[in-house]
Amino acid sequence: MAVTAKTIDLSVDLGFLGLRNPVLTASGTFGYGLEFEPYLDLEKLGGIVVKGLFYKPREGNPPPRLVETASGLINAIGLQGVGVEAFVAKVLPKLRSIGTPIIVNVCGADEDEYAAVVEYLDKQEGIAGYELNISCPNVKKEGLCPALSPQPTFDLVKRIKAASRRPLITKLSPNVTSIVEIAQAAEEAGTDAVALVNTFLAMAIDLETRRPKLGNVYGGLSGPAIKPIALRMVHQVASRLEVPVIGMGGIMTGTDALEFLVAGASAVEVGTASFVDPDAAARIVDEIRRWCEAHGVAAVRDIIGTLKTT
Amino acid sequence: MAVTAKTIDLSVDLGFLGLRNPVLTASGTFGYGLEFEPYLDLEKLGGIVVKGLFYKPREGNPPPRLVETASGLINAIGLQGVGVEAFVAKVLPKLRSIGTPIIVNVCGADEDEYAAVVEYLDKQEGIAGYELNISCPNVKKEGLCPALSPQPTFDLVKRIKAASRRPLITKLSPNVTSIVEIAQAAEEAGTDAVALVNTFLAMAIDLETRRPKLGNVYGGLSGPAIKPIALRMVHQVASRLEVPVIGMGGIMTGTDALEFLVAGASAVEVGTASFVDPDAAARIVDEIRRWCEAHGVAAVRDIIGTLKTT
Amino acid sequence: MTIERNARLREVQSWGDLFRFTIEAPAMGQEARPGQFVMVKVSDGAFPLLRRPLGIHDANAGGIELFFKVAGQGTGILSQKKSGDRLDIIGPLGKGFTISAATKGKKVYLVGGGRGIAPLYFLARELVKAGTRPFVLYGGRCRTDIPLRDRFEKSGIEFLCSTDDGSFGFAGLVTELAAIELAKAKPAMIYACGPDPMMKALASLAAKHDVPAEFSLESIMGCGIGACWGCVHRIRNGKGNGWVKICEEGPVFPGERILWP
Amino acid sequence: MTIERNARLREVQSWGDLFRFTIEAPAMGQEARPGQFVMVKVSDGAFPLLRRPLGIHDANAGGIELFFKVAGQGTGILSQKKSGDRLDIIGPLGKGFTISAATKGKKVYLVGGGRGIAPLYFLARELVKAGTRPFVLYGGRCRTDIPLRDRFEKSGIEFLCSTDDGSFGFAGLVTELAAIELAKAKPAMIYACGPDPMMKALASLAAKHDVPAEFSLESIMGCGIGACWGCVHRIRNGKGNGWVKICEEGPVFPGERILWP
Ligand SMILES: Cc1cc2nc3c(=O)[nH]c(=O)nc-3n(C[C@H](O)[C@H](O)[C@H](O)COP(=O)(O)OP(=O)(O)OC[C@H]3O[C@@H](n4cnc5c(N)ncnc54)[C@H](O)[C@@H]3O)c2cc1C
Ligand SMILES: Cc1cc2nc3c(=O)[nH]c(=O)nc-3n(C[C@H](O)[C@H](O)[C@H](O)COP(=O)(O)OP(=O)(O)OC[C@H]3O[C@@H](n4cnc5c(N)ncnc54)[C@H](O)[C@@H]3O)c2cc1C
Ligand SMILES: Cc1cc2nc3c(=O)[nH]c(=O)nc-3n(C[C@H](O)[C@H](O)[C@H](O)COP(=O)(O)O)c2cc1C
Ligand SMILES: Cc1cc2nc3c(=O)[nH]c(=O)nc-3n(C[C@H](O)[C@H](O)[C@H](O)COP(=O)(O)O)c2cc1C
Ligand code: FES
Ligand code: FES
Repeated sequence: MAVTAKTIDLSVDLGFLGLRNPVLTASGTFGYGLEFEPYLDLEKLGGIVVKGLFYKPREGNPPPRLVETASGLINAIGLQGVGVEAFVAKVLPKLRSIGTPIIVNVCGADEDEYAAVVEYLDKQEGIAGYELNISCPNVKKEGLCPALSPQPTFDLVKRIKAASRRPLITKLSPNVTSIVEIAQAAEEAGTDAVALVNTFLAMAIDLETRRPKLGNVYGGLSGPAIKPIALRMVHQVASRLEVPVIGMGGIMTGTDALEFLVAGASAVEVGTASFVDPDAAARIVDEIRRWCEAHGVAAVRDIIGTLKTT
Repeated sequence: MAVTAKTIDLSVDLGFLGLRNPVLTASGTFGYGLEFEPYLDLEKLGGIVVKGLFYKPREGNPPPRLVETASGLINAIGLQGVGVEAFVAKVLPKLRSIGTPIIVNVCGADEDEYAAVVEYLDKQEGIAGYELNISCPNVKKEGLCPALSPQPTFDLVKRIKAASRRPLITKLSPNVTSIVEIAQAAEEAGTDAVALVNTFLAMAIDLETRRPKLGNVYGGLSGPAIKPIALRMVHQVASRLEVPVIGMGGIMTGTDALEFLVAGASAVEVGTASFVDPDAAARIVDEIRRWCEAHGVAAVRDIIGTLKTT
Repeated sequence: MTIERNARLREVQSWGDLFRFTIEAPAMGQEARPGQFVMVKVSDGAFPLLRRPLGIHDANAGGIELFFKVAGQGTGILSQKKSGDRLDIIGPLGKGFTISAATKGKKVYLVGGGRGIAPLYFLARELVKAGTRPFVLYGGRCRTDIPLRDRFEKSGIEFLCSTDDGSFGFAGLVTELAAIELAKAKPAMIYACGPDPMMKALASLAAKHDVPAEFSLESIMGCGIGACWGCVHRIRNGKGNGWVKICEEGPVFPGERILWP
Repeated sequence: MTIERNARLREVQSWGDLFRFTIEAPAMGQEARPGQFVMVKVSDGAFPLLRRPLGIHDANAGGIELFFKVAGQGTGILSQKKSGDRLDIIGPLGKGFTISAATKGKKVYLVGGGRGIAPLYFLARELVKAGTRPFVLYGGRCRTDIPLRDRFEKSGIEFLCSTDDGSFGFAGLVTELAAIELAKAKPAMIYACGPDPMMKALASLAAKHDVPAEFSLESIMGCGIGACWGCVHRIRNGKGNGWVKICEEGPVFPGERILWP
């Protein structure tokens, strides 16, 4: 049977969760999802990962919070957000009705807050899983962030996995010597999947004022600039882990997304691209479908991890 | 006295070495220097850091060795080079006559080879110092590279410092969790300066063939894409170390160079920019001079580390 | 709110580093309200990455107009577009100025500094339609910085100019001109757009004279649609002083809610 | 070797995705030899970052010509330049084809596939000047892929065309045409430029017929001036088979020195 746009199977299986296609939105770049309703059909997406959620509402950092760099964007939003109670009261009911898996990006100033978020959310319906943002600085431990070393990652993942009834995706920071080591710690602690990468710690300087361009001095770099490093990390991690890998970092097109799949990702998240084009994630789904059609690929899952390195 | 292009003092002092201006060329991006003679006046440069030198000639990696990415370049040259004997016999005599400090980027497959390179070069005149490329994979220690952890860095720096009569600059890899920790290890071991950053481990994939775009699968990312991360690392290291810092990563213009100085670098190296414009380093010197003139800065060294973060 | 991927740039007019674009975008033109803005893509490649926010300078059933100053790389690239080129625009976005029935028949002041004049032309036209009498105070650095004088002239809108260097109109800051005019006659409302220091000075003038005022704020914007939380400004809420998204709740805010930096 | 930052693009001719640029660059034009190349900057920004290598299609006292195919983003941007635009070019670079006294009065074959024809026009012209008789075998996918036939026609250079689809000239690969012609008459030399598989096939044909041959190789180039070691190809040296920089020792190499992948 000829492969046509209609017969192409875009679904992927994360084991704990089947997705209609491998394209999710990246946390913090798609708001709470609903902001994008005017621009695309939310039901077209593989999944929606909402903005990082602390238990309490968060103020965030002083502006400027954004600065553009060569093919990149540095942000220092500081995880401003409404907190878990307002999320459940005001946002979740609407999100639930969409019919697309909702994944909540979970933050915490310490292990207790992370646990409090998932415990609160566990009582709600309409959430497909949690994405643990282990990059939050730990207020109790001198601002150290669990994402930077294996033991704190292991401890946090273990605790949250035990505290929750839902699938857990651990989202890794790229600011480490060995991302494989951190990913393995998360895997040993029982994570159901890993997602990578979060942003790269970066800065920009205004030469005229000799001040940092961001209110917070440092911020996180995302966008096409980081794609080659993200792709390498996804390849490294996917080659070593058993659990599925969700890849991201500078994905702007269907080609970018497919490269991450070829490198070993089972699904991808689209981040900064949604700022440039609010319908980017839906467009990328279409581009993947068209590529599969043009290349006679009947099921997109067949290309996952097919990179030939010899 | 009014600040004019003529009276501006561009010199900087690394302690062990004074430079007529803060602009050096980055290793591996300026050949052995002489390749650039048709394009710029080598005497205009603050210094020339030559291509990484092993003791033995090196084959390098199979092509493709280069791939362009968004505002970046990934290279996997594999440190092809003529080896120290040919360098001394054929290149050094010409380089010596230029009148610009020559710094040799020293490589080694293990500690012994690094030591052999500096011991051999120590017998020659006309070298201002060594830049220790600690990012070379160690053939004896399972390909581990000293640049990735403090102890091997400390050991290597200590050994080379003791083996050599010349100033030593340790060149750091950015592929680490805490570049400050590595820089401190180098400082404790007696390095005279640190240089950062080397390239970021990265990859690119050809979707059509599902093969890596580089013969070596992974390579090192350089260029404007990495500048925001490099600048952050230079700022972190310069805020914590006593020894001078030489900054680099994506410097294409005088403005870029000045930003690194403001962040705390005492000098900068120009890398990928020299591929795009063979006279980039000389142009950057001019641009720094013009900026100083326009801003009434009489001595460029006065802006080093002047970033206001509060 | 539409994404117009292929809007035809009908006409380009320019004065030095100031540009006026007339763009065919009927849906956007019909929906637009004064004080709203659009997000314009300036390049196809990844550099510059983000869209640039620009106020709606005028709108009608055929499309919209933009009026912008070259401030850096993005607006620089934009300024090189030629009539006939296609633009990729999202809008109209944000909440505009309030045109209230309470000011009907009364005089209101519109104070614009530099490129900040952009949204005030559209606003002035709509105020006239609503039966309010706009009086525009239009300030710039010098004569060539205030090229829209002709346009206000032709449209019969009452206006006064100021230049910092005195090369045209009142010699001094537009806020000084505003102070003089406020001392002469108290308007029913002040609307303003311009650099922060100008608006801050105007806010205290308005408070002093007890005139309600609205200000259009600027910020670097990641998305323009409320998704990135990058464009915040300190705004008084019911509960306290929070970082509020300019693109969503603004860019126009009443003076008493704005906490100036 | 010069950096020409501001070379005027005098004329653009195009056929589908193939473009010919005539560029004012006297110093470069006077220095250029057939087989040499230039490095062209395609964008002002950081994307695409690197210059693109293009062969010198023709040269004279006024400047140079380029002939290129849109292969991706860089050549795509380049193809949008208009007559009157300025180009930033470095060249001439590398070592060109050998025009040897030994071939004087004799016939030589020039085999070009697709965009590989670019340097062969200049070579043919110089060979004529040197008293050698060039015979060009010019292959493409189809009729529209070989637009330079007119040019060879007009210049009185002997040539034959081939197309893969048979839409013009010999139906088949240009290497098949070369095999036929080689069987008819043995030339004093073969020069070739084109895709690797074409050149590889030609190299064994040349060896079979014992005809000396030169090939112009391609590679992604970082710098074009011998500094990055990015453009290497396996070449037989005195001592062994090493990775040799194409930009410096090439791009033209004698067939017996090239190790095909
Ligand atoms: C709601 C809104 C409406 C606007 N309407 C207009 C208008 O009608 N006409 C007009 O000329 N300009 C307007 N601006 C400002 C315009 O968006 C900026 O000048 C433009 O984004 C600068 O982009 P650039 O790439 O040219 O400059 P860059 O190279 O990015 O930056 C140049 C300078 O401008 C600052 N800047 C960058 N982005 C913004 C921004 N979004 N707002 C303010 N400063 C910025 C930078 O910090 C830097 O100092 C508006 C801004 C906002 C937020
Ligand atoms: C010495 C030399 C002379 C050349 N002369 C000509 C010429 O006269 N006319 C002409 O049309 N082309 C010529 N080329 C090829 C031309 O350089 C490439 O087509 C061009 O660089 C592709 O750039 P791009 O940005 O359009 O494509 P990209 O998007 O960079 O790449 C498109 C495809 O081309 C490949 N590619 C990229 N760079 C090169 C390269 N330097 N050489 C070969 N393949 C490459 C990529 O791997 C990819 O498969 C020459 C190349 C060399 C090395
Ligand atoms: C403005 C902004 C806010 C972000 N907020 C979050 C967040 O709340 N939680 C999180 O895990 N990642 C956050 N990220 C990281 C993204 O989810 C993603 O990992 C990163 O941007 C790389 O992908 P990209 O290059 O496609 O943007 C944020 C990124 C940006 C640009
Ligand atoms: C082609 C290439 C070769 C390089 N070779 C070396 C090397 O031999 N030794 C070394 O220490 N760094 C080497 N580098 C790293 C550069 O010196 C520099 O640290 C890096 O490119 C970042 O600077 P840039 O962004 O300005 O290029 C190389 C970089 C490139 C692009
Ligand atoms: S610009 Fe993104 S939230 Fe306002
Ligand atoms: S292209 Fe740089 S050495 Fe040849």
